[in-house]
Amino acid sequence: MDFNDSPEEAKIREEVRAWIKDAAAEYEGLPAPASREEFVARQKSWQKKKYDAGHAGITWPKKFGGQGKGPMESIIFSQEEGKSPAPTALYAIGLGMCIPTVFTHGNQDVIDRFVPPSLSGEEIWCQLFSEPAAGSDLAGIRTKAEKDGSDWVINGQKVWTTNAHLCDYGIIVTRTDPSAPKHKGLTMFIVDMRADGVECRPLKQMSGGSDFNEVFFDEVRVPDAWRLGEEGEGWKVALTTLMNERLAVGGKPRYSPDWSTLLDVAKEIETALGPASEQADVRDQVAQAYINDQGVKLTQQRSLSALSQGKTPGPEQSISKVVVAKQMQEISRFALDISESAGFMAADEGSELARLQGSYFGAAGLRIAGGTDEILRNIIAERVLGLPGDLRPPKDTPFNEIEAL
Amino acid sequence: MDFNDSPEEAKIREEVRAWIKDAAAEYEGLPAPASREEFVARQKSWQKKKYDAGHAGITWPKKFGGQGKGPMESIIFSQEEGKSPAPTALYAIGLGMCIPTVFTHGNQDVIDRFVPPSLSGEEIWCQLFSEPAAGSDLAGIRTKAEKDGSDWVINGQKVWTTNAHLCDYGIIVTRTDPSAPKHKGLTMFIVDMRADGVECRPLKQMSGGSDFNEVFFDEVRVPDAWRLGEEGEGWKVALTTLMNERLAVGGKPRYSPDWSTLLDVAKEIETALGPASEQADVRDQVAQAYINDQGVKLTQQRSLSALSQGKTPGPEQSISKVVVAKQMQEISRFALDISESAGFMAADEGSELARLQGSYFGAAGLRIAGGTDEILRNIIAERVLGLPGDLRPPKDTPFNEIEAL
Amino acid sequence: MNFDFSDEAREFQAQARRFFDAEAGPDAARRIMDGGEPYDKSMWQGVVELGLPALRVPEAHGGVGLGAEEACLIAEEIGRSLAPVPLMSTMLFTEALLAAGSAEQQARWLPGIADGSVIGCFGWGEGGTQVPTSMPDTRVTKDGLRGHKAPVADATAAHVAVVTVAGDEGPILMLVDLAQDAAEVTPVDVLDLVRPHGRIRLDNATAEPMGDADACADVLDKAAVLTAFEAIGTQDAAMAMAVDYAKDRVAFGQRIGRYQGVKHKAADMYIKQQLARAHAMHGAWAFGADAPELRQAAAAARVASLDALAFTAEENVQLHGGIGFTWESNCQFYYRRSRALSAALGSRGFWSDRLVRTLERRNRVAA
Amino acid sequence: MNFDFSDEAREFQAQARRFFDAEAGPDAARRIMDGGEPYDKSMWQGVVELGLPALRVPEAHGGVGLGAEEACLIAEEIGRSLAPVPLMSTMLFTEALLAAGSAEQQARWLPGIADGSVIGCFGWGEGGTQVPTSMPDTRVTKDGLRGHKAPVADATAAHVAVVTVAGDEGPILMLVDLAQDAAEVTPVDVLDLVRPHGRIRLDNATAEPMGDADACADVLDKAAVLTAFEAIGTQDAAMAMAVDYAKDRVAFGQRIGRYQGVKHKAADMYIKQQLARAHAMHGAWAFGADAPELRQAAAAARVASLDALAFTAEENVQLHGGIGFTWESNCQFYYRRSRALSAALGSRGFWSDRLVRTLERRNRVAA
Repeated sequence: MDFNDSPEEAKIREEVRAWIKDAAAEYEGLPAPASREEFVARQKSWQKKKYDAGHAGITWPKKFGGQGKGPMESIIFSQEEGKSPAPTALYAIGLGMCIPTVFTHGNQDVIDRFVPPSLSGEEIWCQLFSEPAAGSDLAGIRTKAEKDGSDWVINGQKVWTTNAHLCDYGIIVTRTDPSAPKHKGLTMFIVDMRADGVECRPLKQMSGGSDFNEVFFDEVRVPDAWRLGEEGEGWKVALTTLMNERLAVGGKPRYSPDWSTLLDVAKEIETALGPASEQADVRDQVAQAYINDQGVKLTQQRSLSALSQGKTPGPEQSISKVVVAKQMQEISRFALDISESAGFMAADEGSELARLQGSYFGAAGLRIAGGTDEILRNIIAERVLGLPGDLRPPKDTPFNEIEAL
Repeated sequence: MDFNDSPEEAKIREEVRAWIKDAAAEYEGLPAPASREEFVARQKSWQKKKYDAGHAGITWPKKFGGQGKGPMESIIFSQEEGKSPAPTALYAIGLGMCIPTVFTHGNQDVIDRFVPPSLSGEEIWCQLFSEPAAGSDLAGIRTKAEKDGSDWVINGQKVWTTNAHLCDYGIIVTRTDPSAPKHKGLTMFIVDMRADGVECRPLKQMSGGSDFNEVFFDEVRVPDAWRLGEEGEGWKVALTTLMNERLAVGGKPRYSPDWSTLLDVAKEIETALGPASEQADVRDQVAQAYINDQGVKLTQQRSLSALSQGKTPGPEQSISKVVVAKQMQEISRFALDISESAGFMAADEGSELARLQGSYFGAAGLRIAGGTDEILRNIIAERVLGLPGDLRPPKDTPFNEIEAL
Repeated sequence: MNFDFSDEAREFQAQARRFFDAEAGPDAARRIMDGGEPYDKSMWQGVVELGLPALRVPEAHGGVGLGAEEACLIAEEIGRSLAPVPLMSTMLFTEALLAAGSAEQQARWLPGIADGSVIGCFGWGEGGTQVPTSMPDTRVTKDGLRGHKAPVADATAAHVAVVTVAGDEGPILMLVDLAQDAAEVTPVDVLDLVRPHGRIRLDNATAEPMGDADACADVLDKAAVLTAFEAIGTQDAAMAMAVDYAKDRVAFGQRIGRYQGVKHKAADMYIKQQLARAHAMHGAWAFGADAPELRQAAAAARVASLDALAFTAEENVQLHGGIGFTWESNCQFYYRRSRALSAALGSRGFWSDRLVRTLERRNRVAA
Repeated sequence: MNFDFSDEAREFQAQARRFFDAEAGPDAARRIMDGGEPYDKSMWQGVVELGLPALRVPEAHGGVGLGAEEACLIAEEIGRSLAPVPLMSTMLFTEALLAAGSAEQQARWLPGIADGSVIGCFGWGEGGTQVPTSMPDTRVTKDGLRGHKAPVADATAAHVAVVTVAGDEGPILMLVDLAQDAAEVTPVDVLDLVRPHGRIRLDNATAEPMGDADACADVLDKAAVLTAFEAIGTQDAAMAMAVDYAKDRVAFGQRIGRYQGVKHKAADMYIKQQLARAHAMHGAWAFGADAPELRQAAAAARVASLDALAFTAEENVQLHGGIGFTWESNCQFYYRRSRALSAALGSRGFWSDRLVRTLERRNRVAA
């Protein structure tokens, strides 16, 4: 075993680090963007630099403008990029999920039209899958697309779309045949987010923040040429998109607290028996936090190691989110509890208590986003351990005849 | 609110206590029975005394030899009996579940034949419901009963029968029509446990003890006159039996440890930071144990209070076993853990560690017996909270056509 | 025996519940959350007309003179309805006054409580961490009472406060008329957006001694029992919301309530509630009967009820999925209130240790 | 990077697994449980022929000279198969000898370990509670070593023991040849019926000093890593048993594996195993690389692996229902072994505190 880079990896990291150091220097210590425009402009400038220097689409095939390199190159680049001040918030979904779907399932014209400007960062993409009635059961999609000449007309609503209001285009899953079985009647399209009839509304979270949008589609026209995959194949296409999502090694949000946060907070708390950090119940929580968070990190190392060795990672990766999200809720609640009054009063920006308060709300969302704890446990039990699926109504029932049992 | 007896209750308790004091005096400080015969004889002698003094079948209708009194009279008697040295182990199932089923569903001859000698303690009864393939899913019974003239011929196997080897008679649920739907093809009978073809084998538990039997039926003949309820009505009949079981206020086994056991054990354990009983993690477990055990006791008080007021107890009673069994496993494991070497070496009879070791095994059984944690949660969710049942195959499928999904 | 509330108490509760069902609930909560009002004044009028503040005030002082049982059941309804009125705070103030106040103090304040013209509040916390029985920084100087209390629920609405103050054998209680410049009350932001909290800055304020350390500990127990009932009411509302959604929401062609993953969560909510209820009722009995069991019952009721509430508030969001995480969903009210009640009277660790100490004392006495 | 076991190590593991699949498993365990033998002698022969005891012994002493990785993977297979042979004890003895033994001591004992003629054991506990790093009662007197060690796994089968003894800065290690009257070994009854334990009574026994307090602590960490792999192996076997049953058992017309109540339990078994595995692998790396992370990795691996095993052993019974609670069911082996491994090297509380102390030290250094 060896936690260090292989010689080749070390060499790659060296080059990448050197390039990022210069290229990202200008973002060092910048104040937060004053306007949405400034935010977007800053993001675009960084993506353009990467594009020009040949650091964009690292794992993509050359014919789509990618670098045709392996996953380790890409991972090393993101690791170094993550340590730098470079602004990297807007392209993960577009380049990570949308465009790979476009060049896998779109026709040549579509590829030529959309891939280059996306990779260079000129155009920003979002993913339009979830709906109020299609969350865990994603195939329950109701947004309609009806054929009208050589166009499709889209009506319906999507939710939990990240940055929809900043995006130029999106990929959208629609129901094109309600009389077909649930998974068969879906079709995916590219949609122009600036088109008439598209309305983005910020979706306010329980925490008060608004990181997502609701997007409403009212008679929105899309040319048939923008279809991704065959009519009725939308579910298969969506699965490839989601598979790309899964490849993105899911970890702990940066802001989330860890064992040392709890230890620091507890050190400041005097109990009848001395500082809280010396109490066995607190120490037990600290240990549990280390075991869960560090255990997930090490599990991710196992996957990276496999990639580094040119092997396919094992299923162990599937535990990450379900462990991290609940742990985040536990440690936040516990730390706020022992902080008593102070944990309940809105804490100062940037303080550890503020981080814990934010995480207590954030965790409630993280336990749901991208697969609830319950769905993820089902997936582990069924795909990894091979247990049979939940008993469900017959798969071949036409969507518009499915009745709730 | 008032935790004391009402004047009438106090009067009843006074009388009962006085009678028990004399009647049970002879059992004071007796050594454990030397033989099975002595054990049975002692049990019978006590039941006979109760019968002769009019303390048997307290809540039964007078016409069946009962006292026709209310539940409080019965509860007060058991409470006082429980505090006395009186031997009360053999009749709970027979008089609590079997005979009420007999006099509710049996014909007059059967009632005249079986009820009096059971109440007087001459004859001991067991209940023959569970089977290897019919546990949580009790209606999955496979033991066959086939009509042969005016008799029925029983073949099959029952498990988890308490004291079967000491019993004279039992009530047994059999499948008489395999082509009927699962719940429709069952019929209940009285069976003579001494009859040819009945074989009782002790069922050894993981703990090493043997509190139960397996009972095998090989061509055992039962007269049709011993049928309880109509042919095919066995499920309904069984439900009345089980309802009687539920009425028996289920609590914590006497031997099971509680918060004070943990506290006592922890006092003796020196850790780097002083006695374990002073450590916050231990104290937290002690508090949790008190909250669970005492919470269940108080919840039972609520039910008793309702009975005392002539009201029907609420559904809160349904939490008892699921809380008690898991708590028993938690506290035992925790106490054995902190006891380290000592907790792992077979402890001396009667010591607190021995009790904890016994409970760690006993709890594993208690979490299953009479409804698993999972079944009990289903019952609470469905019957108390009104949630819909698990999705299941159609109810009207003939039993012999049900295929495992 | 009769381990249940009297029919009269139940009827009183039913009245209050009918009122709150009509007047309070999430919509009323949202009005306070969005508007800047410290509380809902018209609802307060209704509450006064129902005689809720007067509930525990002796008839001699113009009150209804009811017992602890009624107070507990009203606390449960406040918890269930999230009613944005300073009733809970006024009730805690009233209990302190009844348990530890002098005849003069009672004569001075109880009539106003009874007719609704006086709103009281209760100040434990001091900004940072504050174990209720540990020594507060607030202390009596030759010039008056100095220190600050925060967060104090409903302080911005209150006319008078009972606060904990450093005493010789631990914290004691003092009475502070807030109609003085030396007692400045300013709002503080807290996680609960429906129950406004304030900071009371005491700058040589005039204050009257009220109860010694023992009285303070006794009042703490009674406050814990009332808060436990409030927590159970809130938990019950969150559980009902979760159960209703599980009966209705469809995923994969069936109502999600059919999945054991959902069903067993709901059962756990119920189990935790029943355990909390049993201890809270035990506390209500000990409270009303002045029984020595009060201390252990109060501690057990508090720990059990807050555990039930935290679990239910969190899993109610979880069970709703994405929609439960939105601002528009009512899930947030329970999620936030659970924080408020946990912080109110000291941490879980303090109370579970207090419970065990009481049990140890009981064991020693028994031995 | 390469955070995985080498293909050679995996192949070595696969060999051992094939052997144990064929020779060990529940039936072999039952033979020991029912018969009075301290271990399965013919299986031991096979183990020796496979070179398992020789695994870590340097070639100079007639061994195979493999690394920590291989030892960890063999420990996992011992855990999985419950193999009733004193291999784990001999491996722990060997690690102590390699880490803390003198050249003479190694020369004296390692060849016998390598050829299977010597069985070693490891004595921490002293009957009552015994935190591994707290001071043992066993001590050196002018006449020799006095005290007793119990329960010691495989002591009744062993020729030689490493025991902890009171030293100036904490427990130290000493080597005791059991072929002396002053070191009497008697069987002790324990909850695990497949791995016999004994009591070593030291009555002025001849003993050689072996390692100081630091060496003792280091050996404890290595033992914890090996035991973590053993626990993971046992947990994996229990999980496999549970999952197989859930795929097969039918209730209410469907396989119980379809119910989320069962499915989510199984998922939790897997999740807990993966967390334990990650830390155990981290420990294996630190062990082999003599990295400073060994202490924290060992503690995390121990706590996580024993939590995973206890949960899985308990829920494996639960998921089997009545049949799982019978003597005939194999569930009991995992339920009992989980107790053995938890008691072996000190309580959960000791190890989680040890983990946090190490993290605190790391923080101080970083700061």
